[in-house]
Amino acid sequence: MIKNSTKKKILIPNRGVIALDIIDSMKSIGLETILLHSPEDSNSLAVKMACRSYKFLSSKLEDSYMDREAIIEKALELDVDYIHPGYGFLAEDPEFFRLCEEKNIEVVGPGSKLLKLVENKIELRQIAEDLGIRVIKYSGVIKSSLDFEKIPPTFNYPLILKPLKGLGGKGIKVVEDRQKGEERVNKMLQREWIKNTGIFAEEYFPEAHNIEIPFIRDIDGNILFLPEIESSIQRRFQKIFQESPSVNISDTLRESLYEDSRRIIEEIKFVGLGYTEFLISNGASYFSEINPSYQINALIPEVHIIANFLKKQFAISNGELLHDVKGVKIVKPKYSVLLVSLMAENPLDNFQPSSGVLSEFFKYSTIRNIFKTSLYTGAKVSPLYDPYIGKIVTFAIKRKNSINDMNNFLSNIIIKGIRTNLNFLRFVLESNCLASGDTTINFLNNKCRFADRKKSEEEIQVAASLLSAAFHIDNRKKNYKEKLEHMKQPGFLRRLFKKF
Amino acid sequence: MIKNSTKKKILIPNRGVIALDIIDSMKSIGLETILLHSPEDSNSLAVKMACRSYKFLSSKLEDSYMDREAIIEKALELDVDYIHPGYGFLAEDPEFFRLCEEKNIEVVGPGSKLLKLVENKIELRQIAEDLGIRVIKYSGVIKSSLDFEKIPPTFNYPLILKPLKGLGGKGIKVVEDRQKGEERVNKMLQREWIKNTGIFAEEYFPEAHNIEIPFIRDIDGNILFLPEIESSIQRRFQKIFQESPSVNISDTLRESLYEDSRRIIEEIKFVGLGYTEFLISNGASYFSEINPSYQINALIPEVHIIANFLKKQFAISNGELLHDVKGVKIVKPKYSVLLVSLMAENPLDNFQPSSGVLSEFFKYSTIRNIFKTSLYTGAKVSPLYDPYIGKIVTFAIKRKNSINDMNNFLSNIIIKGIRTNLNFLRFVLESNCLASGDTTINFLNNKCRFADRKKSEEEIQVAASLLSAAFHIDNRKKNYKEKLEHMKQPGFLRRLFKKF
Amino acid sequence: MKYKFQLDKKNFETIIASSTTFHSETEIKVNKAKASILIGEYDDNGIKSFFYNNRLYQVEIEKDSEGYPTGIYVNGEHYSSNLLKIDKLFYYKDKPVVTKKSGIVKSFIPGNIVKIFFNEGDKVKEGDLIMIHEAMKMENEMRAPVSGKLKIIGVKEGDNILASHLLFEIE
Amino acid sequence: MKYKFQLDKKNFETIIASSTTFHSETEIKVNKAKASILIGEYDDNGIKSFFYNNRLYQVEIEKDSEGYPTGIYVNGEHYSSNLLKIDKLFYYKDKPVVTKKSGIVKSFIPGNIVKIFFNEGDKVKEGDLIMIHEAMKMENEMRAPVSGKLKIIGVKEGDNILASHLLFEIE
Repeated sequence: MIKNSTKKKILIPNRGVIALDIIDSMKSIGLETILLHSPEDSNSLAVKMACRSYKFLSSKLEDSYMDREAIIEKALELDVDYIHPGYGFLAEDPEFFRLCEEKNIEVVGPGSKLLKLVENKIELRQIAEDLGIRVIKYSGVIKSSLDFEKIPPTFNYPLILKPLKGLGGKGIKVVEDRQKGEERVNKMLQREWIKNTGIFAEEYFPEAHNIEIPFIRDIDGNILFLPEIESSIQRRFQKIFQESPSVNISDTLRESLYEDSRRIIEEIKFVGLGYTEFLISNGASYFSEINPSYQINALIPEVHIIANFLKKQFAISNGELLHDVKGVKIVKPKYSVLLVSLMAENPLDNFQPSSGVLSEFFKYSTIRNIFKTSLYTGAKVSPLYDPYIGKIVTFAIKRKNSINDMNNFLSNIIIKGIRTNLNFLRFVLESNCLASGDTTINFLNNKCRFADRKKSEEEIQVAASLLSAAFHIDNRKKNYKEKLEHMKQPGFLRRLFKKF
Repeated sequence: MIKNSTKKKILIPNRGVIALDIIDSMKSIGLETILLHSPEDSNSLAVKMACRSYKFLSSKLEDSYMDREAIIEKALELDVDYIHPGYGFLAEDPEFFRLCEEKNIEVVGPGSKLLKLVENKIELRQIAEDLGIRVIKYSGVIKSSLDFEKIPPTFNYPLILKPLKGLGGKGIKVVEDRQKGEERVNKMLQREWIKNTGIFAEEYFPEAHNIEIPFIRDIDGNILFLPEIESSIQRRFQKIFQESPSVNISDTLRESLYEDSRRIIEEIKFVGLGYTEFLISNGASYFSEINPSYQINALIPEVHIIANFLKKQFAISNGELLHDVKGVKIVKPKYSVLLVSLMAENPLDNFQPSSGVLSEFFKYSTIRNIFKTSLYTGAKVSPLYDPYIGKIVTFAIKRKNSINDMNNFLSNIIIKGIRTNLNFLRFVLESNCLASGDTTINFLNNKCRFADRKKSEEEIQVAASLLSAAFHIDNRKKNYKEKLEHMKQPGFLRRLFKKF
Repeated sequence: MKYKFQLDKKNFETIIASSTTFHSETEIKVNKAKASILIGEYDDNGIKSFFYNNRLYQVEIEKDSEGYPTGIYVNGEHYSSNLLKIDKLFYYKDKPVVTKKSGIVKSFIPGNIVKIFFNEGDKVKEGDLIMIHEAMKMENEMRAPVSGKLKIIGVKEGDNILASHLLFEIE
Repeated sequence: MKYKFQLDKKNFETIIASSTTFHSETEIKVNKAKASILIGEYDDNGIKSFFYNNRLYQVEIEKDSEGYPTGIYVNGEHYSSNLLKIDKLFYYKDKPVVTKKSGIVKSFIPGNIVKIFFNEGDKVKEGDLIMIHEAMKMENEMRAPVSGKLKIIGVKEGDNILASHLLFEIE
């Protein structure tokens, strides 16, 4: 069943789950999906699913998924109609968007100007402040330890140091006092990618909640607001567990978050799919930033309204209007939606990333949950890339049931060949402070430490039996091998080992 | 994360997807799931997922999943609280239920008496007729060619011959005229399992639609009706493609179907989950039978109300009442829900069943579809069992989009090692008479014949290139092997073949 | 090298440089048309997928006892083939794609014989229902492919048989 | 046979009939307690799962260079072990589970060195941030496990390194 010819073409210079999502969504609306992938990703599921795929010459990030020129060159050569940058990599890169606009290539996103504005977290907060919106107390740009000393003593420690133009949690550090701060600033400023643009500091609220408001705004200025997402539970500033709605904000606070969001995105004339992000501390909200691209957690609002956000994002960025939204529409949540991030890392060894080939992979999908992953039996988890390997969503009317369903779903997953955070996630799901909704930014540091988990006598005894049983069999094999090699009966040997 | 001890236990003497569904659902409500499986199914996904599992001694059906005594014996030995017979096998067997009731084992289902009544398709129709409900014209029991001759000439051919107590499509035959009918009856009566209970004949409507009404009735007599399912598209009387709601019945007809269903199930005091089945011909409805157990297509109503029907069935059969249903509640469909059956059979070779080991298995799940399957890379599809290996549901507001999503979803599935009906399903989804809703019982015979599909020049040319390329490489390998064996350089040989 | 063969009744001639392994993108000529081919995945069992003009195709090759291709599955679609000629290096005599109807019927899959309607020696007409072979819970009606005399019945009722077991032979 | 070993710091003694292969359900004694064990799945790489009292457990065995078990993953949970004794047939000297802190630090995974904050010869305190090793897009801060003098720095900034490459050594 081959189809192609006069289809419109979309180029996808990305990998992993987001690449799969884009391929699947764009195929289903009749586009020809053309993947650009690194040699390292040659056997990825994305390559299997894409209509066509072209290989970068190198797997180095800067020569593949981050290579603006190479990507645009290929786009022109293949005469594609669109580029979807996906998530991460160049998805929020103003320069990439500028170059595309220069070459009249439609790239899905809010455009270079807006990305440039949003990228500078200090400017953005100034805009918010000018609108009278409370923001987290932040410093000016820090490009030297001198700049750091200029931070007024009114700032309360701990402080959090962020690269001015960082993506995700990369490079972010928390410092306890001024002296540690200076040390850290010096260290950070020795890094090329940080030095040029600089750092800024803001007050750190370990007991705060992290809240995101997903929204879509069309060219006429109509806004669709989706239920807020609480993404407080983070490790190394990576979101591990997210839920929507949050159980930690009142209706009045919720309304003010929507109102603040509306004013900011209208002020900067944001068109497309995005997220406003706030910190909530002692019932007060502080605006922190805007995520201007399709995020991992887009699956949450997708479930709330059972719609495909990549298709919506694509339509909006092509100048279409939101369906039956005039002015501002705020979606009320029907379900408690949970999202966990499956990571290839070993919780038992300080969450060190784990790479390798999947020797086994089983799961069982049922109603009321979705498991998006690039894993398959035989797939290679590469050390070159982010250990993020999948996301799982469950939803139910009651939060309690949603948590229970998620735990049950994870219990049905078997992954071998790499270490994952599966059991860690189950541990989090079973913790009391999650059940009670006491989810704050320091959750994993103070409230729920995996290391603390004690194994039961029974568990250890089972492990002991299994270990000796396995070792016992290996020994029998070894002994037979030796014996038989003496006896020089390879035939017998072969017959024997069929059993094992 | 081991949990057990004082949990209630449920025994599951079944296999495949239904076993997985039961294990998953019952685990999630805190039961300990104990699987009984045949030696043939030792590496099945069900064994991996069940809390505990015990193996039958033999894989012969009558000595395993159909062995009433062995199952009940095990249930007593393990002191289980419940048995869930699942689907097929003993799920509708009055004798099995009677034995369980005798031993005071709670078995999930409507009870032996009711099953006995429903099992006899002639009695059931008499009850319906007494209620003034139109039924398909049917004969009395046929246990000899003499009985067959008694069929009055008022019966219009073609006739359909059914074993009085058959399950699914097994043994059902259509005959064009009286003479063919006699031949066939003689043949059928030579079969042990048919001879004892006999056959009956009914008029056959090739242009009719097959409609099922799923319902749940609790002990207080409250009834929850779900949107009707059209399951007309069948091959060998196996349902291949099903949709809900049907596009072929008017609202007035729909209401009368609900009304007829209500009267029948109230008359026979059905308690539990079931389906009433009707034929629709020229706008008139004819009651045919009741399916008294959880069916493959339960996934459709589950999607309509986003609820787990195994949990509901379990609750009802434990005497709980339907939530917020007083009297009769009829659910209105929000979505066009489609369901296809994935079969291990080769459409290109008269749909002969295909067994073997899955060498590759990829799929990609996204929002708005669910793929339930017992397949995994390395799984064995056994020749001993039904070729049904999975079911896929998609749903969308518009039927058109739902069909498109299904086709797109199937296009992302790769299965190797066995033949499947994937491309056949895609062919059906792309056919015009499906798009126009012209779905009748003879759909696959008259309207949409797979064999007719013509391959494009391009497709054949691609195949030609790939074939010669593959053959070319094999030859090179072969030649090298020969050459090198002469050269006696196994080392070199090994180095060389790393490449392949 | 030059390959001549039939595929779905059409004649093809493909030209591949004899050193080609397709481990890097290479050109192939099909009836004069040019295309690029690259191996996608492969393992000990052989090629699993090819890139053809940058499109990935899942392939499974069917071979006869001598290892010559008799067909190919491309993305699950089957094409029957008949190799005619491989330039100078090899040469095979033509193999017809369809052999003439034989009276020999074998089981295509393991299963059991639930019913036999004739005895050895009986005369049968083409299309007669000879026996019912149940596999994977489906009743497969084994009918006479030709008219003639039932020379051999290779099974009895209740037999559990493996694949390609002789069911009956008509002469 | 009798196996004596430590598991998660606890001592265990298991008894297994020496002929046992666990291909059929067999009894095992663990610290006097009895249990039934049966192999679930296995392949060339060894055992993949066991039934223990009819419960299926996914197992992955960790071994040292000599092939002696140093740990086991059961359903993804890790248990470190230390084999002490195997009745008369074999005998191994004790191996301590935790070796004393060494000053040698190696990479645990392939990646690249994005920053080094010290030079060879520098004095460093335990916990000092010596270098940043980026792998899987995560910055891993390699700190001094002990105080002392930086004897060797095995990498330079920008190096792409494989797993267990020497990063630095403190003496």
